[in-house]
Amino acid sequence: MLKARLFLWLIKIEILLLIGLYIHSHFMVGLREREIYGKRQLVRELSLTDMALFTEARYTRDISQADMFTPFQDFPSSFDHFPAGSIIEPNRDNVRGR
Amino acid sequence: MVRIEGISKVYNTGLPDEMLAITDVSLEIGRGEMVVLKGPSGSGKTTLLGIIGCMVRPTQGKVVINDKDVVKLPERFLTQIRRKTFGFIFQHFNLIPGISVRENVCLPLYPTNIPHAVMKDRVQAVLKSLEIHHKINTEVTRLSGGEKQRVAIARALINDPEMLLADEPTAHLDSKLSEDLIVILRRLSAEGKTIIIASHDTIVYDKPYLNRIVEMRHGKVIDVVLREPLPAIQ
Amino acid sequence: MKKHYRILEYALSSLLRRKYKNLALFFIYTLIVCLLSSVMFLTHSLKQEAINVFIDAPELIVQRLLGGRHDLIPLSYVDTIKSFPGVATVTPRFWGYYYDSLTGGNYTVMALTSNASLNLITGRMPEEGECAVGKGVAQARQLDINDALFFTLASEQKLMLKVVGIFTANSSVLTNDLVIFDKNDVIRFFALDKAKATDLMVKINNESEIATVANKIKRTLPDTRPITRSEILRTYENVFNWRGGMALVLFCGALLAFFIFAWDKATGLSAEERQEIGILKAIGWETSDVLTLKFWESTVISFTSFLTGVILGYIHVFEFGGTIFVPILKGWSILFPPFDPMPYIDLYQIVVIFFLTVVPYLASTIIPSWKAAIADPDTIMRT
Amino acid sequence: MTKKAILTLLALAMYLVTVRAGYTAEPQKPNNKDKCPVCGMIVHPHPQWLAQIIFKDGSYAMFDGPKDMLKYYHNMAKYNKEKTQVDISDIYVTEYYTTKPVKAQEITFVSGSDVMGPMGREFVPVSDDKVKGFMVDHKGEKSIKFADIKAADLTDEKTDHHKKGY
Amino acid sequence: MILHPGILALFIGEGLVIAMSLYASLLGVEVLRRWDINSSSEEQLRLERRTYLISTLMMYVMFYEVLSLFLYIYTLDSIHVIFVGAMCATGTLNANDIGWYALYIKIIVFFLSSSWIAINYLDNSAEDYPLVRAKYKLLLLITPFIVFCGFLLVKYFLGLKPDIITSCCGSLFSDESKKVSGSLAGLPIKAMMVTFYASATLLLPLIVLSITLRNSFLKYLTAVNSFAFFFISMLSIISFISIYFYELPMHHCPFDILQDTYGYVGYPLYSTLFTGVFFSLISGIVEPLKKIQSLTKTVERAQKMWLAISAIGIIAFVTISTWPIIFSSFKVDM
Repeated sequence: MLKARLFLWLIKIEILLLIGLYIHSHFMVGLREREIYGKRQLVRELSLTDMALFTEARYTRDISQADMFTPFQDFPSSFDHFPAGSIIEPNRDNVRGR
Repeated sequence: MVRIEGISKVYNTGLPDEMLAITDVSLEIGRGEMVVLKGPSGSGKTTLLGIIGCMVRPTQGKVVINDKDVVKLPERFLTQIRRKTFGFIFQHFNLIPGISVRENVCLPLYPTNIPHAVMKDRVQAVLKSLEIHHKINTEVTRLSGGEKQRVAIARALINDPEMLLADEPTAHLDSKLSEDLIVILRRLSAEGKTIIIASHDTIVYDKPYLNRIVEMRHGKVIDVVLREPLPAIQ
Repeated sequence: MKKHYRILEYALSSLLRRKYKNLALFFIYTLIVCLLSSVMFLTHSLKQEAINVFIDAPELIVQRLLGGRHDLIPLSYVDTIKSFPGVATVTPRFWGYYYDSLTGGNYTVMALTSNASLNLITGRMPEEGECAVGKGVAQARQLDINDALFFTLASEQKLMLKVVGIFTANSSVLTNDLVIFDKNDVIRFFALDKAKATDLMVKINNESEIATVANKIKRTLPDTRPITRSEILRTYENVFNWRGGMALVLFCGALLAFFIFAWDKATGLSAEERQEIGILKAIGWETSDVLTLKFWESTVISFTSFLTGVILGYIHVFEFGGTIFVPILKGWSILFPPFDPMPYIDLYQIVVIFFLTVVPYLASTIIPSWKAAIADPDTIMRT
Repeated sequence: MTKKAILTLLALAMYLVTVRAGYTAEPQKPNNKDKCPVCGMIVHPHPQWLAQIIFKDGSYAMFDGPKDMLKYYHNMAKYNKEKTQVDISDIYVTEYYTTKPVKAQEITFVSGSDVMGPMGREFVPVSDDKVKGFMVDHKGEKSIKFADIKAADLTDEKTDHHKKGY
Repeated sequence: MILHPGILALFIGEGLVIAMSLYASLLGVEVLRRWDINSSSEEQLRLERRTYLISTLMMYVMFYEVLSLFLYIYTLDSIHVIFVGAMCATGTLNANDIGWYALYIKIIVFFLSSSWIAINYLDNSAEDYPLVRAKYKLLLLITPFIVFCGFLLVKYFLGLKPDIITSCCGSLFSDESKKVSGSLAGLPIKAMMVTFYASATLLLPLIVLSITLRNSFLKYLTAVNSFAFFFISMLSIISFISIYFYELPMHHCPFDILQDTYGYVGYPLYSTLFTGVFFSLISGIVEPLKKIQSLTKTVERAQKMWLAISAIGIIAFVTISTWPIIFSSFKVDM
């Protein structure tokens, strides 16, 4: 029953590895807590509201500040700024509701 | 041991290629007998063997094995009977390539809950009795014809069945190996196993120690030659 | 148990017998799981980071809308808002965008709102005539501390600034395209109306009061749009869900193709396999045993691929910064922050990946397995 | 195990000593373990509701909301057998709009509003000048000073709402 | 609609399960119409082989239902952030009434499909397959539930909009809520505790007696009792077990215990309860099958095993729920 034993070992090792990675992730998060603290400080002191992930257009740069009209404004002949714009939904959330 | 009454088997009922394999066959085989089903190919030997071995369900008739009517039994229970009662030796050895002799021989035991240790001992014993114990870890495609045949027999014996069914066992062997095979079967018969061989090879059905020769033609039994069983060899 | 163990053993032999086919299957499967889990890990990590970081975002941002567009807000609103109970401070923000024709990048220009010293900056925060820049800007313009930086919009609107601070690389996700000026510089550079600001930042003491204040602002100043902190957080929650979902839709195509392949592999029962199952059934295997065998075969494939894929996905995202995705996500933005996501993972992610990959695969193998399992045992005798 | 226990005791003893020594009737910051003696809830996740009673010997009791503090105050025999109302130095509650600790006597409590504390309906502490606005914004029913709150009001409140509910 | 990976996974899974159960019942109809155990025709052989497919399909369906129940709640829990006012799965469920029905039906489907597996197991151990017809009729009964459950689930998630303002568990499961859930939470703790422990102490000896004695009445009694125990336990979880886990006297939510913060204790809690109740229920349900001669022995053997599992499940459930009551310093004012 060699193959089955080897296979079960492989599975066990992979599961252990996965658990190891899970622990590693917690460890890393703990280790980088200062970084998060620093970022929170940045957000607080510079009064930031958005991540600098996509700088193609206003509505992708400042997702939470954008309104429903923004996708139309930037470049008339283009519907969108690919790829960022195709992944980011125009922000319905803040406009409606209240 | 096995009683067959008025068995018929039709393949592909209702289809254009409907085929009558055997018609109205009755037969009774007692415990410890050694029987040959003789006849040209297409005469229904294999079908009859399949019916006896619970692999083929007859269209009509009754099959009684160890006092139990098996025709109506669902497949799940047929398999259990088959596993306990029969060992099969096939024309083409039908070993599974890519795995060792040991694994091939053990295969019938895999779906059971027999402990590993018991299984191990049994394989050793069976292979030893067939004198191919030294090849236990060899991959089966590396074996010679005779060795393959022995492994096939070992696999048939691993369940310690009451009955061995062999379908043209000598078809792919030369006469020397065929003789060897017959000797082995003879020995097993002497040990009390019921043996049924389907064959049209003279080497097989000319043997004096056969209890019965059933001759088949066009799906019918045309002749049954009965002989007194010989005393078991010591 | 013994029975399953032994059938597993045989299943492994049987998989090994068709080594190349199954290895190919394993690799494709692993690749798909790896890509899928990378997407999930990356989006979850960014989302989690947004939630952890923007918890300190302003409680309320008040924008003015004019004809549906964002417009400058009069500073006279400050006092109105300040008079509402529960409002601690109201601070005007001055910010905007600057297209740098030299590099083709878009910068975000912000005025300093406080003078606190920061951890994630080398150098210091700027005073009048100085600026602090994000890592991305610094790299694009090849800047170092004390270098001069020139901005121009029109003949009157130009600035020559000294770089006194550069945000550290690990803050890039927030600061990559930022250029921080002093307030007066921003007003001068953008030629802003003295009585107006870009928007107002409102601090509120009690969290339970935010919604009430927002409502009041909306009521008393109908041309404004208040954006609460919880809305910012929810935006990020939604965006990355959408993002994760978007990628999932793309991957669904790939998954489908893969399952069709798997189905094809399983249905196209070769004569050899049929023979093998015939033998097993002839020597005493029952239909359900063969089904168990097939179940183990697919389980072995799917579990090893799933585990390997998830592990590789983790390593890909958190050790190599999602190298595969960068070219896809980058598009034509010049300033794209390097990904160094925090390894936030959630068991839920892994459960979902399991449901998306293993469940459909197992389901797609049921009928083919059954078709194989019902093979007549006597087929081997008849051939 | 025992070693750990001894260490903990030691730390606790030292803590108490320092607390006693450095006693002022200043409002305290809750630590991670401070629990409300009335309901058993850990109080630090709800800083904007925090209420506390500081005793003359420097010990204190933290509550997850003014309602529990009032329950405690009006039934000290049940919750704290060693102390009576006489031993109390100061009572602090957290003002709703400023989220700063304020002495309970200097403030108005509003009941029946739509603002929910961690324990549901609350006596919301609002500074006197903002009571009117609060009553309008949050549909408050009754405003009352600390001294006027009777033990009966605390039980009444619940049945009141039950009557309304069904 | 919210395009969330978890929802997508549920959609795919639900679609597969619906397809599988529909196919299974289609095959089942044919088996019902043509089944003749006494025939040895090829037709009968084909039908017999179909039964393997049907039972395999149902096995997968059952496993899926078990797993997806947890995935469903887990997903609800993880998307609660999107809704204003939601703090856990309850909030997400409240966003749209259908969610609750989908949850109830999912639980029912889980019980039905596992009963089917149990009955199938018994039937397969008798040579004459005495339950074939009953089994496939039951299958035809289960399929609509599965389809309906999938339909509700899809309708529920499609109907969710991110800006729905919902109410959370804090307001639903509070004494002051006007809804049924509120009155559940407002149940007097002491009385509920007495009822809970009384019913547990009644049920456990009953199970033990059922294992040792062959009396049929006892089996029925156990089944009925365990059924009652299920509801009592659910009420107890809302009324007092949950608050001991949260250490919050006003927090009665039955879903928050599934969260990370409480060490996922809800998963073992609910799974032990479900296991315990299911196995004593099913031993009662199969009791009449003892009358069929070919099944008597198997039924008895299976009942013993099932009741033993049930006892273990219920003991584990009671232990888990009692643990914080005894060992935490948290005290509730009764």
